Amino acid sequence: MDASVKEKSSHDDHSHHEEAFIWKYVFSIDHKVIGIQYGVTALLFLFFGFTLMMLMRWQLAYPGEAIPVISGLFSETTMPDGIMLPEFYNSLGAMHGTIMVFLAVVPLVVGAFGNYLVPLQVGAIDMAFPKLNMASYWVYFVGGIVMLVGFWMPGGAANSGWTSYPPLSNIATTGQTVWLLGMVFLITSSLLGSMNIIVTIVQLRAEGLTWMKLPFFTWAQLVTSFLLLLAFPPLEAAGVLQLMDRLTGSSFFMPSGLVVSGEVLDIAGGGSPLLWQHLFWFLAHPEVYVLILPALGIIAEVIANNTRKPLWGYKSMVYATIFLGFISFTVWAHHMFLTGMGTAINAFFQTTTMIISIPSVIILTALMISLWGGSIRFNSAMLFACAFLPMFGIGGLTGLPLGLTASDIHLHDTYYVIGHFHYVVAPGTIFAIFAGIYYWYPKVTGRAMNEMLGKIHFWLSLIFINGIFFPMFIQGLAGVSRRLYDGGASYAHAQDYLYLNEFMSISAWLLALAQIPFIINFFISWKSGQKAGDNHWDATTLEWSATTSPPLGHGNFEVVPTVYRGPYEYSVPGKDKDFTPQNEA
Amino acid sequence: MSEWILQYLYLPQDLSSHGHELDSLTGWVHLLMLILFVGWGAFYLLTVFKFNKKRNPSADYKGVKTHVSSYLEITVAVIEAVLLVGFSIPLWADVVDNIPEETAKDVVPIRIIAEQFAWNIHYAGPDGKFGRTAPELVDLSNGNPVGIDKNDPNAADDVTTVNQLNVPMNKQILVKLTSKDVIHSFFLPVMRVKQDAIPGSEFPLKFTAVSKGDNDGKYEIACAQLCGLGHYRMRGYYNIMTQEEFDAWMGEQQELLKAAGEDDGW
Amino acid sequence: MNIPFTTNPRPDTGVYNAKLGIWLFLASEVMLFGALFSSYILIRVGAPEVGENAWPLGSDILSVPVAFTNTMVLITSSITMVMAWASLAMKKFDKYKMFMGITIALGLTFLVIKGFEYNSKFEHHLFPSTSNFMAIYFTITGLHVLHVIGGLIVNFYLWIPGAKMWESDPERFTNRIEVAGLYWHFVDLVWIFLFPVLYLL
Amino acid sequence: MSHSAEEVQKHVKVYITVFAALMVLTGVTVGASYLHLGSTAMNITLALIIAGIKGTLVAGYFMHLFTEKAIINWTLALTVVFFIVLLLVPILTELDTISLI
Ligand code: HEA
Ligand code: HEA
Ligand code: CUA
Ligand SMILES: [Cu+2]
Repeated sequence: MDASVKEKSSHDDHSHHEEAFIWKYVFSIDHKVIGIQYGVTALLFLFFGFTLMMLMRWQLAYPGEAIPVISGLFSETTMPDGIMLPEFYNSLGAMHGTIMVFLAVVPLVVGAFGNYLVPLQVGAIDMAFPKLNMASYWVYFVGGIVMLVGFWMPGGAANSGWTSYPPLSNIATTGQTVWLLGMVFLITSSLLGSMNIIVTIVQLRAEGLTWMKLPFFTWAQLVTSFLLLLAFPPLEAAGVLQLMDRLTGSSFFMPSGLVVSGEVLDIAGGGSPLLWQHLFWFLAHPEVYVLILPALGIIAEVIANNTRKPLWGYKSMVYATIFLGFISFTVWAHHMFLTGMGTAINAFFQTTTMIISIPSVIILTALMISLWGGSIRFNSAMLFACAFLPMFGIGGLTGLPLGLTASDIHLHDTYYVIGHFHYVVAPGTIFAIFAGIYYWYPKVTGRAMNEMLGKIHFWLSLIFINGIFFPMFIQGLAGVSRRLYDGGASYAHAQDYLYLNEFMSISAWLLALAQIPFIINFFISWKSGQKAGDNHWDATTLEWSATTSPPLGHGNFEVVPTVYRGPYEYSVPGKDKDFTPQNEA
Repeated sequence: MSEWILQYLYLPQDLSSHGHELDSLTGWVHLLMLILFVGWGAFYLLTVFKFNKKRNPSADYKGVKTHVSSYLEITVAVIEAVLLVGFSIPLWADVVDNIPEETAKDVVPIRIIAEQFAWNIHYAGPDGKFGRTAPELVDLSNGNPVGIDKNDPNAADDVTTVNQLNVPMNKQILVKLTSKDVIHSFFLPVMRVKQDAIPGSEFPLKFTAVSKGDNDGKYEIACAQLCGLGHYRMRGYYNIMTQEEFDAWMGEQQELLKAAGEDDGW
Repeated sequence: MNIPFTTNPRPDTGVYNAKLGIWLFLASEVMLFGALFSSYILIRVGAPEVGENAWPLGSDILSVPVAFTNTMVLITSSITMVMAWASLAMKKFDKYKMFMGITIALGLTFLVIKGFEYNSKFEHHLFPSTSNFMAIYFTITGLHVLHVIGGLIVNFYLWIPGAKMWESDPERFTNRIEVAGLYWHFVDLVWIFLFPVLYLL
Repeated sequence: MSHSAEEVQKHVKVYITVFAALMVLTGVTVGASYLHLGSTAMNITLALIIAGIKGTLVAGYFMHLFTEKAIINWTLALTVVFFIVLLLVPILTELDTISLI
């Protein structure tokens, strides 16, 4: 219903007079402006999530020592005399995870890249429902603010992990309620956004742009949107149930006979703590593919462009992506292997988990083989894309021992898991995001970023990020649990590996310093970067070859393009240019 | 081969009867990962070296023409299938099936009730039967952390400890695991045991210690699931004893119980 | 430039944008209510056979006649909704006004009856904290009520202020009614399952 | 769907028939709940079958699914698959645990 009410296109009502600032830049319904809004907001959240993590890393490296210099910034209830309290550590962990996943990475890869690029790549003049698009951004924005408000609640922000397992989260402080409310907003925003992307791709494709001519990035966005559309609602339902538990005293997730601090809880009981886990992971496993698929899409575009040759195995990549999306709905309980599953269910979930690794291998292999025979230009975007491959490789491969229950027994909930998923999200997705920013910056701003600064940013980031995450595998194998306020200092079996904590923390702070060239580059180039032409990278997809840089305010294209060929016609034998745009007759 | 790679994997010592098999799976998987990573890595490095713009000014439209990669993918799938069907599924079945009877010979039943932030351990005592417990009866100040109904005849010889798990060597230990409040996870690194303790359900768990290891039997119980602000210090002690040591300790506990019983007459 | 296929279907897919949009939205709604039904089943299967936590029979606690009436009301509002769309398709705007008016009235009736029902539960001290049955009852029906309210707001908009579009762009207005109708029928459809599951079993 | 006036006229007849069927089936649901079919499971099954028929009527006729375009039916088919996964697996999990109680 809202779809039809809000869809009304604005271009006709506004095209003849100057738009007021507020309509043009704040409540804009132009997908490009919304994309930029998403991008900037999410980068700020990324920065914030990073900051939270740096505080945690202080505590992990030097447990119980007062934090220098900035200790005055914190209140008595979080860091008295600069010494972090366990409650605050837990809040930081939960909020770091939540912010990174739901407020930084998803909004970046779907909200920013998806919003900005999908209509351009399919040759559409805007999203199918521009007003819904605006609503999606603002709902996200409100959700973000609500999440942050949690830090000022009595008892601090949510502190039961980003997974919020009840009963712990049910009896947690008010911050948890705020977290749940925030999640409801974020989920709604994602739903609106994903509907919009699907309809745009299905309905607004330019003439001649058949399915197998879509850029891989657009394919990735399409599958991702389906994941968001169908996996998010169960978490919304779970959120509603937990809100009921917390606000009305129901006991969906509370079994009978709970004794907290020696007192029997006065509740009806009869609920199931595992119900939450099922609903949460029903979302959260597809969610991890939401984090990685668009990233793979970005990488594919950058690689095709900079190797100057078509992607190898484009079709099998597309089929693998669809299959991956499909099967990602059937693996969720691999996060719950140790919750008391029987053999049958267990065998089922570890089998699907092994199956799901195959399409990932196919995609990765195709990308790697695409490099062979290329004429590779190593610009900043390509460097990040190239590093992505082995980094995602490490992250993905370490998923295998976690996916086999017998080896997961020892590794579950240790730093091995933390290492596994950070390799896929940080040097994986975050690197892909960097690649995407360097690559599309000229399109968005009309200016290119500085290559020198970009390369410094790349090499330093690559070194330090491995310095943070590789030692985690060692700690994890040694049996150091995750989410430990003291980083394992009180456990005998962790003693031999504690020295790594300091090493990882220092790497993390150096990684922060390594971002300075990027931040400078990002802002300086906006106004004074080298001017870029419409097709700065000699690319073939529509966003480069049929639009201006930056794209026109209204309607994106001077002439709505018609598509004649596949997305990656580089170095076609017999042509004098080494690229043949999709819209070239 | 799997032994070879295990040397480099930093796993803690394994003192259990079943851990060896789990570890060898871990070893095999890591071996597979290593081979894949090194193989692909070599190809990758070669490619980025060989095909940069200087060395190869014009790209090849077709690129790789063979289908070797498909065979490779199939091989990966087959190896994964072998690890899955040959190792992981049967190993897991071995872990969760054939849970022994509480009363069976050579089985030591122990109830473990996790709470924020301690491990309450409840031994059945010489009669091998647990007394009735109920949440209302939990009384921390009176030394009854698990809520044993002291009027139940089976309860008379029940021993409870907090954060101290003593087990005899070479006997099958049957742990019945639950929690009073939130979800915890019972983790014995040297035993290769980990199981979530979920309030409202009781899960069986079996293991056998076969050696005292390098640390003379003294190890730790870790909590592996975030359970609140004290999660990081929810540590218990785990003591592997010989049968004689265990019997002696149990005897001592029975004496103490009798003495206490004479004092307040329950 | 206007966004294409807002009114006429795209030839190769055969649908206009909003129709695909609403169906995607409904697909996500299916998963939302599906998750709640799934929770209901899990909790019910896990409930003990006897004792104070045993699962009650819905009809012992809830009023079947009231819910029966409400089911009839909602089903009737579904047919009037589809008639409203059919009237527009036959270019009979007056009839559209009438049918849409009835639909809204029936929707409101549903809410009023539901209000009385909730109220009588509260008077008998039945709250979500009373038992898991009451909790799931309040959660699912509450969410359903929110959906009804949302639908009513849209329908009302299309009944009075939004109906101006009939003059300027009748085709598109008819589409809007179709889309609003799809949503409204879905809300009805959810209720069709809620009624036996909560009240009768 | 093209909706010429005559066609819609025909549809209206169908709508009214469907409406009548829905009303009757609602009555049947209530009636059936008073039957004792031996076990709760049987009663639940019967009630869900009737609700299923009613749902199909609403979706098929009021929401035009019977004559809808392939793309929409495919989307829904996909949703239904995931919906079934969502419904089944928590139940299976409940049945296949190693729990003692
Ligand atoms: C982007 C995110 C992302 C991705 C892509 C993945 C991918 C995979 N994940 Fe991961 N996972 C997470 C994010 C992700 N995961 C998160 C966030 C958690 C923890 C949540 C929490 O508890 O808080 C988690 C936890 C997690 C667990 C639970 C562990 C536990 O708690 O005990 C498991 C278990 O099965 C698992 C398995 C897998 C598997 C099998 C894959 C597979 O899809 C991987 C397939 C990929 C490959 C097999 C690599 C193939 C490539 C090569 C071989 C090429 C090599 C290349 C070169 C050398 C150039 N993951
Ligand atoms: C997408 C998800 C994501 C990302 C990207 C990250 C990134 C990082 N994470 Fe995080 N993490 C999680 C998701 C993520 N994490 C989750 C889900 C958990 C589990 C929480 C829980 O237990 O509940 C977790 C937990 C977690 C822990 C474990 C805590 C514990 O168990 O006690 C640690 C410890 O070191 C950690 C560290 C890091 C580090 C060093 C990074 C670094 O890689 C960060 C790198 C970041 C950058 C390089 C950003 C640079 C960008 C900018 C500076 C922006 C510039 C701005 C403009 C231009 C405007 N994370
Ligand atoms: Cu108990 Cu963590
Ligand atoms: Cu997963």
